[in-house]
Amino acid sequence: MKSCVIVFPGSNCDRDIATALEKMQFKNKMVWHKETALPKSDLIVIPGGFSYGDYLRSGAIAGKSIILDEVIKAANSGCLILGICNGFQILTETGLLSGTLLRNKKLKFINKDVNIKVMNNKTKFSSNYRLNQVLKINIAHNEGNFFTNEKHREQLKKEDLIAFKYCDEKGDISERVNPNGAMDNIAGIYNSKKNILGMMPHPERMIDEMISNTDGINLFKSLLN
Amino acid sequence: MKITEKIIEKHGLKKEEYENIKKLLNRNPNLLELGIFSAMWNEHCSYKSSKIHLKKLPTKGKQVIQGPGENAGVIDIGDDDAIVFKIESHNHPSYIEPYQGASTGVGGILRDVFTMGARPIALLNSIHFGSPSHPKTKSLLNGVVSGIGGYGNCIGIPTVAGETKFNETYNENILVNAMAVGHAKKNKIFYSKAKGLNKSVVYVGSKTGRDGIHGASMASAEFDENSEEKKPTVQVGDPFTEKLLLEACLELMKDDSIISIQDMGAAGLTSSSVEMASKGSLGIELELDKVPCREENMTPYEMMLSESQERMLMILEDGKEKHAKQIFEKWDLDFVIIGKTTNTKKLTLKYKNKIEGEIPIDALAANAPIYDRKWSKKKNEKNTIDFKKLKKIKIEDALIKILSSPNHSNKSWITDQYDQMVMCDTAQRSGSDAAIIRIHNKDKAIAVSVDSSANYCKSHPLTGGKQIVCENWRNLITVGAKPLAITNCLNFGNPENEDVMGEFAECLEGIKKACEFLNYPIVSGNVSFYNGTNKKNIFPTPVIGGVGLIKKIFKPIGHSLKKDKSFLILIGKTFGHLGQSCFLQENYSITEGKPPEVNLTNEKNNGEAVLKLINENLIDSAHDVSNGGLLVALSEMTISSNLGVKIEKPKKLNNTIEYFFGEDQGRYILEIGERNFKKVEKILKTGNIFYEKIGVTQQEFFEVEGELKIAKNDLFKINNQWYNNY
Amino acid sequence: MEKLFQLNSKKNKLKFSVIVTLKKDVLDPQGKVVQNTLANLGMDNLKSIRQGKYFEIDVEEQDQVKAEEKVNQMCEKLLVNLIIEDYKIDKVK
Amino acid sequence: MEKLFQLNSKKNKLKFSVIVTLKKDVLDPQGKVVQNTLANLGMDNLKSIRQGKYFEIDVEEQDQVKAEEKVNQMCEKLLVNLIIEDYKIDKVK
Ligand SMILES: Nc1ncnc2c1ncn2[C@@H]1O[C@H](COP(=O)(O)OP(=O)(O)O)[C@@H](O)[C@H]1O
Ligand SMILES: [Mg+2]
Repeated sequence: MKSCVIVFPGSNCDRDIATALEKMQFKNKMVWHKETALPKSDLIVIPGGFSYGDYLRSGAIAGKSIILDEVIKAANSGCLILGICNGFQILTETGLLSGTLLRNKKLKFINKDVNIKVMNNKTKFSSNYRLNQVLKINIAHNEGNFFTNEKHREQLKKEDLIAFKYCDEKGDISERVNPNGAMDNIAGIYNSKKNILGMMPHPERMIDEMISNTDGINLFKSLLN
Repeated sequence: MKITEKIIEKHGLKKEEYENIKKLLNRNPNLLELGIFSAMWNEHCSYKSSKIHLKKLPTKGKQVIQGPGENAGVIDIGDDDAIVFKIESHNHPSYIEPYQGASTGVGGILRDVFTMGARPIALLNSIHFGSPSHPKTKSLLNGVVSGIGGYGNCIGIPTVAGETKFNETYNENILVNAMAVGHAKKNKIFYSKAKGLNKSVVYVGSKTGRDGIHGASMASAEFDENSEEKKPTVQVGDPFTEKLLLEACLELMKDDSIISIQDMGAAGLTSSSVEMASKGSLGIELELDKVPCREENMTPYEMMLSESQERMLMILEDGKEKHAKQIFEKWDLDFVIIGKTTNTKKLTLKYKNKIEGEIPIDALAANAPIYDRKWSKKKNEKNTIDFKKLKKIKIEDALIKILSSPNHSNKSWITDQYDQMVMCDTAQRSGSDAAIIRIHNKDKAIAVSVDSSANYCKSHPLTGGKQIVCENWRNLITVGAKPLAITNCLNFGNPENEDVMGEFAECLEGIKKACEFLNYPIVSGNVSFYNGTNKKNIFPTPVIGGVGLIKKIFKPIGHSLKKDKSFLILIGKTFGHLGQSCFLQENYSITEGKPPEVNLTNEKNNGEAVLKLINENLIDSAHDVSNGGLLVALSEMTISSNLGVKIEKPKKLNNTIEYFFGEDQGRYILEIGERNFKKVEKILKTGNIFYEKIGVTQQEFFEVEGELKIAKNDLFKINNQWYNNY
Repeated sequence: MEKLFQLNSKKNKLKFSVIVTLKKDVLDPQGKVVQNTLANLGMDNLKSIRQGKYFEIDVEEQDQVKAEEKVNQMCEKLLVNLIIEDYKIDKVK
Repeated sequence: MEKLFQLNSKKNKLKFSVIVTLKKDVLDPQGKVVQNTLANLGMDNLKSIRQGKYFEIDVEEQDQVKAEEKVNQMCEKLLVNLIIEDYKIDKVK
């Protein structure tokens, strides 16, 4: 399986996701944002970090780069796209995903391991998980407070486009375990064709027992299927 | 422009120093030259009050590749790997503007590390605030923590450890010390020494603005009344640009283009160019018209003294300029050749085709003043505490008081604001005695910790100096790392005060003794004097940052309890020393008394024994016993895990308070599975190590037989409420 | 009665805007990046752009002078970092 | 001649301000926290506060209509996220 990771000035989880992809046997290439063509890939990853310092709005400036035109083309032709953290923010800025990520409700950066629940295990990204499986994944962001309009909110529910929700160890979803104020505890969503996934938690940080746990591995394994 | 006495004074120069400048120049300096002297001769750059004491510190060892004197220290961790690290203070700027002060502090120390060719892999910090009830403390704490996080998170380097303390001695002068640790290839270290004539001197990074030109602004307001008043401007950190600078530098460092490289820190362009030239016994000529400026009409004076962040100076090999420029342009950074090396041994500054200033390099560096300041020995405090007169207190109440106090509350309110996981090599995050960072793509790791004990140092500087080195050493040992070397940040009051200078000299003596005994050399550091107000100096607060090596990491060992029904043993003798203890401070507000003795022989033997046990995989968790004593250490082990403990009543000491809260040094608590206990005993007996079995782990409860029994979850709550309610 | 009450409550509220900008000579990293991006997007005759904050504040107070004093206090106590920022209060009609 | 040139160059620059605010129905976490904090600081008659962004833009252009059109483009292309934000352009004298 071929993958590529788009690198913007200020991306800082690019090496982490590349390491994870290689460990999971993807053939990965890094793509500098000034390039005008993408290598042939089955999966395009937009990594986490602070592209352009998160200045203006997180993801806004990266969303305007030329390489994004190519990503949009690839997305429209069905290529799998994964945006993690800042990558998720970039996807919403370009309109590949609807909704937006506002400041965390307490206005503080949050880094911790949180529980999230697999809400749909019938996608290319999640087939190796059980439905309603509870994962423990690290989050690290300033702006992870997912927000969208009522129409899109309904669509997310109706078309089963919510990928993950914040929950407790047992899988209960409540405001108490909502780390950032996200609407309906949403931690990640798909587009309606389900070839694009944007998520705030960092699966690439959870593939190594020594460092954390291995709850992120099945996301990559699903993609390899 | 006439140099008046006022102007000299505003530049922080003493009369004698000015006379000395005239002698070295054989003439009067002009304003630009005066500014340069004042920058190079101030305490921060010249170390004029501390140099003769620092010279005594042990800085050598088999593991040391580069000791003090470069941008950062470098140690050998085997194979072709080296670790580059240093700590630095940003106290005064952080008090004025906590967010920007702290964040530029982090930015500055990172540049020190990556100028040497290392990729930064971890950040640490030691932050000290005034009393929590002081009106400024809360916003300072908030600003500093978000500033540290703001920079580290954005640039993408994990902030993995630190310490946070409150004490009214810092009411008017907080401490913000930041430490950075980087990884480099042993044969790819870059130094600041200039070499070769007529080589290009290159400016890279951000543009120069009027940031932090204090002397300048004050001086100009004085003698240039018609001009618009120039307020000293605060430096604003730009972690995004630093990330670009980091990547661009590391990219250029892949080949041999760079002869010498130096970040522009304090005194910016001045100190970086002088340092390069001085180390290489060369001269440097700069054409200031070429300096990239952010504001209009900047004068040579402002350009030379600006402390704008995210800038570097490099000397390049002939013919490499184009290649280097391409790299910096790829990263959207300025790259300008602003001068060349010369054989004049002078700093020559040209502007608009005129020489605006010319100073012999030696006058600025080698001939800078050095003072052997008067100092007086600390008088021994008599142990005046009459315990019989103290109101009786229950162990449980005393423990709760300590665990819920600002100084001992759980710090996750802080550490959750730092990205600790980015780079995916953090094997142990904040919360244990030391953080563990794996070397990327290898199975070895380093452990890092920063420590200080201002109360001990205030009461008995010599013992305090020894103690912090030992505590730092212990913190690395408990996670299974062999301590290799340290960096230190010496935060003290006014060195012109004999008592302060005495504290400095004696603390350093203590640090020296401990480092020598433990073979734990100092490879880098920083001195920050003049902390405090006119009349009140802060407590002496040396901060030690240590790095240790875990040769092969299987599973990170921390202080959270692992298994039910394990044995708990205490290594080291308990005498029940309560002087300077947090038991007395938190419960009785007593701050008198002597700190516990430090016995270096015991420290070394106990530490090495614990390390051996961990290396042989006989230990499930480990924690050193320090501030707060045995019961606090046991609480911390409980709170960070899913298990409780059941502790036996002490057999020998009849005063349980002394036993449970005494702060005797050189002690560790170890969790050992029953099946390993025999092996452990054997090793300890052969090593002649004092140990006692103190209890076992259990489910649910934190218990001391016949004294107290608290549900584990309640203990957690007690320890976790303060920050959330503050 | 009902009507009177409404009238009062309307009168009771005054609206202000606060504009917070970085002081001259203070580095504006955001503005710099935004300016470069706009230039790259082909907005060539952009001379300079600086970014600041904007607040819209409703105060329950009839007296305009008093109300403005309140807003000023909010600025000094929280909204503005006086060391690096300037601010300007305006009444919104 | 010298003078004329200066005059022209002055004319060439037009200054605009842009205020960007979150749409009414979009949650404003920042405004909310600020409001609570101000209330805790004793600013009791604060009714509501919303936070936005402010830009000061200099455009090299003589024609005010054209210049404003430029600024409008900047807003639509980058400065404003039209899905969640509103904006208002003003000429600064
Ligand atoms: N400002 C801070 N930044 C990062 N980590 C911190 C900070 N303050 C405290 N910590 C972490 O909290 C834990 C407890 O700190 P401390 O009580 O000082 O530990 P110790 O006594 O073992 O030195 C440590 O893991 C430390 O790294
Ligand atoms: Mg410890």
